[in-house]
Amino acid sequence: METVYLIVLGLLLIAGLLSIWRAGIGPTRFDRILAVNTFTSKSILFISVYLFATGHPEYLDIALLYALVNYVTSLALVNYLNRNPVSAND
Amino acid sequence: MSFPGLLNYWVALILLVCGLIIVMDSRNLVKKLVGLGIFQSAVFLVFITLGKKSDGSAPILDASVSVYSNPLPHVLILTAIVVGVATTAVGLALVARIRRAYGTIDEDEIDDRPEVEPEIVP
Amino acid sequence: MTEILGSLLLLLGVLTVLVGGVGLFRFPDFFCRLHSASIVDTLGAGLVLLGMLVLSGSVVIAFKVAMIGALIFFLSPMTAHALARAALRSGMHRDKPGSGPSTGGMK
Amino acid sequence: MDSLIPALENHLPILQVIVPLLIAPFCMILGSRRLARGIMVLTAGIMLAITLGLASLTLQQPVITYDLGGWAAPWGIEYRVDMLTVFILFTINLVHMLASVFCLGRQDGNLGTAARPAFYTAWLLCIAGLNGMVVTNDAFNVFVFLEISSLATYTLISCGREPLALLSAFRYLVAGAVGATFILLSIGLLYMQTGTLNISDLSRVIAERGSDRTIILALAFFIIGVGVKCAVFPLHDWLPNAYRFAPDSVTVLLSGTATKVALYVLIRFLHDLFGADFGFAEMPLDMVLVVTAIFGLLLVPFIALRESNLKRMFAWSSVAQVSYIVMGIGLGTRLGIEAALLHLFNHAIVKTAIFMAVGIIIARTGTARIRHLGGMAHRHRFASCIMLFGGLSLIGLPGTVGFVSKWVLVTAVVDKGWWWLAIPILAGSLASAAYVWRIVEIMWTKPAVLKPEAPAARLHWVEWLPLSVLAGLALWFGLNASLITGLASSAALGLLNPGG
Amino acid sequence: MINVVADVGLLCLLLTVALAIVCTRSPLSLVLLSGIYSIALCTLFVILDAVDVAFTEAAVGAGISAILFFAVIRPEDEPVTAFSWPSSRAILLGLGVGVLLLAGTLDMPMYGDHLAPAHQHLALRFLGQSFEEIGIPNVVTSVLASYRGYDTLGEVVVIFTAGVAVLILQPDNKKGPAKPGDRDRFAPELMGNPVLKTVLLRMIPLVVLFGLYVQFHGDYGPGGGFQAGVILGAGVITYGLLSSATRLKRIISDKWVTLGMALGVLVYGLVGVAGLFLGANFLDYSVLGPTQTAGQHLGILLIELGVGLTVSCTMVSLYYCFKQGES
Repeated sequence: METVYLIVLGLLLIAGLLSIWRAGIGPTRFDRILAVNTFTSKSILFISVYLFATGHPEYLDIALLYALVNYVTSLALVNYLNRNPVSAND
Repeated sequence: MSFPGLLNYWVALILLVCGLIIVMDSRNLVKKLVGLGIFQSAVFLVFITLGKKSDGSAPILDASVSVYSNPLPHVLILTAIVVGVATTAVGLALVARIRRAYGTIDEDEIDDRPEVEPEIVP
Repeated sequence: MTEILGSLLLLLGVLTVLVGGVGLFRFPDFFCRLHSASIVDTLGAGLVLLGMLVLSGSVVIAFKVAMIGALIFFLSPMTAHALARAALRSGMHRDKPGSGPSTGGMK
Repeated sequence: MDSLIPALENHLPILQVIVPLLIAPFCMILGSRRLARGIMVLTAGIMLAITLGLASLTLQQPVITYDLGGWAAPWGIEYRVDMLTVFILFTINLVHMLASVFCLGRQDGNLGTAARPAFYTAWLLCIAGLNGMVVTNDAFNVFVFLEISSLATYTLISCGREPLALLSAFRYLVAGAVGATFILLSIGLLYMQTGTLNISDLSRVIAERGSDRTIILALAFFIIGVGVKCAVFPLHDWLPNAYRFAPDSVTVLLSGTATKVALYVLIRFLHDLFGADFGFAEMPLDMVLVVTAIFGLLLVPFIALRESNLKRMFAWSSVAQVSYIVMGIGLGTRLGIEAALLHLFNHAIVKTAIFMAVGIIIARTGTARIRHLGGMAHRHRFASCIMLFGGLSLIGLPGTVGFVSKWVLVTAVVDKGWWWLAIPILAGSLASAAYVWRIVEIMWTKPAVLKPEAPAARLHWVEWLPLSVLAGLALWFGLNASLITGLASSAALGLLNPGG
Repeated sequence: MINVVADVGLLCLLLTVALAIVCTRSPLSLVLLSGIYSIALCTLFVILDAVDVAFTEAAVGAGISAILFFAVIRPEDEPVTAFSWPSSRAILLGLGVGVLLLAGTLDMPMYGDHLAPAHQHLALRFLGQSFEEIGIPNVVTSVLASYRGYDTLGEVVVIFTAGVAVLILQPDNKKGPAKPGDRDRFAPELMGNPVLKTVLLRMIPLVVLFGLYVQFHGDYGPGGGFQAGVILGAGVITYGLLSSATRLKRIISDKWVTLGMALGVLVYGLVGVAGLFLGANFLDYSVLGPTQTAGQHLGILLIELGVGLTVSCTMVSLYYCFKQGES
C-alpha cells in the first residue's frame, strides 16, 4: 500500500513541477493564472494523499480549506483583469 | 533519518539569500514586498524544521499517537505569519499611496523628482 | 479488496492528472491548455478522491473527502470558465490555427 | 473594591504596558479628535506615574518579576523589572509625556491625516510596544512588541505633509522588517540550541553548554537586527529621511524613545542573554562594536555638515550620538555601561528639546531649509536659545549635560586601558561643534532671508512648557550630575551582577 | 520514507518557485508566483507536522494576500523585459552572507532528531502536562492561548495596528456610510456572469459556516481565532468581489467594521484584566471558572472569539480601504 502512496505522491510532485514551469515561462499572463489554478488543485490532492499515507486523515480540514478558499484568488484575479482590460500581450 | 540531515536548513538558507537579494536588488516596490515575504518564510522553515521529530505526528494529543512533534515553534510561527501579513498589508497601503502621489511604483522614477521644498520668496 | 480498488483508483487518478499536466506543458495555445488543465484535472482529482473515499475508514473522513470532491467538482470548472471569459474579453483570439507551440495565439 | 487598590501595586509591571495598549482602541472608537488627544495626554501621565511607582518598588526590592498567565518563568512569559529597566522606562515615559503635550500644539495640517483619531491610536500603540519591549524578560515577546511599535512607527512617519514621507516610511518598513526577521531568526537559533525562550533561563543554558557556531551565528544575526533598529552607523540610512519627513511631533517622540529602546535591548541581550564573558571574552565583540562606533563618530558629522535641511541635519547628529552609546556598550565594562546609559538619557533629553525647538520654528516659518534660517534668532529667541543650548550639549561643552556623559565615557575608556579611544571621542565632539557652529552662525549673524511673517505668534503653553521642562532638566543634570550618575551606576551594577 | 520523499520533493518545488520569483519582473506574475510559493510552503508545513501553521499559511496565502496585491498592481507597471537576472553586486553580497550562514548550520541538530535540545526543556512540560492543566487535546492552541497567551495578545494588537495603519493611509478619509448614490465606478459585471453568480453566492454561507467551525474547533483539531477570522473575512469579501465594495458597505458599513476591530482587542484585554480583578496575574484563566480546566476552557474560548472578531473585521476593513484607494 505504501508503494502506491509513494508513486502517487511522486507523480503529483512532477505534475506540480510542470505547472510551475508553465507559471514561470507562460508567454501570456493567462497561462500563468491557469498554472496557479492547476497547482492549487494538485496541492489539495497532495495534502489529502499524504495525510492518508501517514494515517492521520482527521487533518483533512486543510485540504477542505484550500478547496474552499482557492476561488478567492481567482475571483480577485478576474476582477483585476476586468478592471484593466489591456490586451493580453504583456 | 540521516539523509535529509541538514537539507532543510540549507534550503532555508538559500531562500533567505534569495529573499535578501530581491529586497536589495529590486527597484519595484511590490517586488520588494514579495521578496520580504520569501525572506520571512525562510525563517519560518527553520523554526518548523527544528520542531519536527522523525515519524512523530502533529502535536494534537491522541490516544493512538506516542511521538509528538514540538508544539512551541508552531506557536511562534503562528505569531510570525500574522506579523508578516500585517507588515505586507501596511507596505501595500504605502505603495498604493505612493502610486497616488507619484503615479509610479518604481523607485528609480521616484528618486529623479527634485525634493519639493516650500519656497518662501525673501 | 477495497485496498486494491482504492489503489487502482488512486493510480488512475494520478495518471489522469499527469496527462493534464503534460497537456498543460505541451499544448500550443492558451485555450488548448485551458482544456487540458481544467477538465482533465478535475477528472483526475475526482478519481483520486474517489480512491481515497474507498480507502477511508470512518464515515467522518469519508464525508470530508466527499466534501473536498464536491467542492473541486463545482469550483475548478467555474474558475476555468471565468478565466476563459476574461481571456476572450482581453482579445486573446486563435488567429493562426495549428501554429507551433510557441507562437500560438497572441503572445 | 478598596481591596483592589493595594492589589494593583504588585501588578505595576503589566499595567505599564496594558494601560496604553487597551486605551488605544478607545481613541478610535470614540471618534472625536479632541477627546482622543485628551486621552493620549492622560495616558502619558498615567504611564509616567506607573514608572515612578515601579521606581519606588525597585528601591526596596532590587528585582521584581511578574509571571503572565500565572505560569512559572521558563514555561510562561515573565516580566522582570530591575534598576536598568526603571532607568530606561523613566527616560522614554518622560519623553513620551512631554512629546504628547507638544503634540497637542500641532493642530496645523502638518500632521496630514491626523484629523482622524486613528493617529492617536497609532501613537499610543507605538509607546505601548516600546514599553513592552523594555519590561519583558522573554526573547520572543521582545520580537512581538518590537513589531507592534515598528508598525505604529511606520504609520506615524507616513503622516508627514510631503509625499516623500510615504517613501521614507516604506523604506523604513522594509529595513525594519528585515531587521526584525533577523532578530526572529536569532531567537529561533537560540531556541534550537537551548530549548527555552526566557532570557535568564537562556543565559543559564548557554553558560552550561558553552557556545558553538550556531550560537555565534545567532549573536551575529541579533546584532545586525538590533543594529538596524538602533540606526548604528552602517545600518542607519533609513533614519535621516524618516525623521526629516515625519510630522514634527512624531520626530520629537521617536528621537527620544525608539532608538533608545533598541539600544536597551542590545544591552539587555548582550549582558543578560549571551552573557558578558561569551560576548566579550571569547568573541571579539568589543572590537567590532567599538570600530563601528568610531566610524560612526567620525564620518557622520561631515555628512551633517553638508546637509541643507535642519531636521535631517539633527537626524544625522542622532546617528552620530548613537555611536557614542554603542562605544560605551562595546567596552563591556561596568563603567562602559554606565557611560552608555548616561549618554542615552542625556541624548534623549537634549535631542527631544532640539527637535521641539525645530518644530516651533517650522510651524512659524513653514520651512526647515538652513538657507532660510538667517536672522531667525532675533525672531524666535526662545526656540533659538534652546537649540543653541542643545547644540552645545551635543558637542559636550563643560557645564552642559553632554559633557557629563562624555567625561564618564572617557574615564571608562581609560579605565579599560584603551586610552587611544579618547582621541576619536574628542575628534567627534569637534566635528559636531562644526555643524552646530554653522547653524548658530547663520541664525545669529546672517541677515534675515524670510519676509517677517504675521506678528510672531506668542508661544502657546503646549510649546514652551515641555521645552522649558527639558531645558531645566538638562541644565540641572549638567550642573550637579550626582543624581543621574548615581542612578546610571546602580543600573549598570544591577545589570552585571543581578541580585547583587 | 514517505515523509522524506515528500519533504525533499517539496523543497525542490519551493526552490524552483523562489528562483522564478527572483528572475521575473512583471508584478502580476510575481503575485501569482508568490501565491504558488505560499501553497508549496503550506504543503511543506503539513509534511513537517505543523498542521495549525499550514492552516494559517493556507488561509492567509489563498485568502488575503491575493486580494491585497491585486488592489495595488496596475497593468502599466508591466516591464518590457519579463525576466532579468539580479545585479552581480546583490548576488555577491547574498552569496557572502550565505557562506557565513553555512558555517553556522554545521552544529545544528539533524532533521527529526529526537535528542535535539529543543525538545528537551519546555516542550516536555507542554506535551506532558498540558492536558491535565488546561484540558485541551490541541497542545498548540493551549500553548498559544494560555501558556504564552500574552504573545497572542501582542499578535492581535499587531493585526489591529495594521488595520489602523491602513485606515490612516486611506487617501480621502470620508468616513460616512456608503451613500446609495455613489455607485462603485469599477462595479465589475461579475454579477452579470451567471455562472459565477449562481455558484459563488451559494458558496458564501458554506465558507462562513466553515469559518465558524474552525473558530470553535480550535481546541480539538487544527484551527483557532486567526484562521477563522481570515476565512470569515474571505467569505464576506467574496460578496464584495462579486458585486461591489459599495454594495457590501451597505450591508456591513465602515463604522461597524472599525468598531469590531477595536472590540476584539478589548475583549481579549478584558479577559486578562478580569483575571487581575479576581486576584490572579494578568491573563490567568484558572480563576475564571470553578475548576482550573473549566476556567482555562472559558478563557481560551473568549480570547479566540476576540481574536476571530478582530482578524475578520481587519480583513474586511483592509478590503474597503484598498478598494477606496483604487476608485
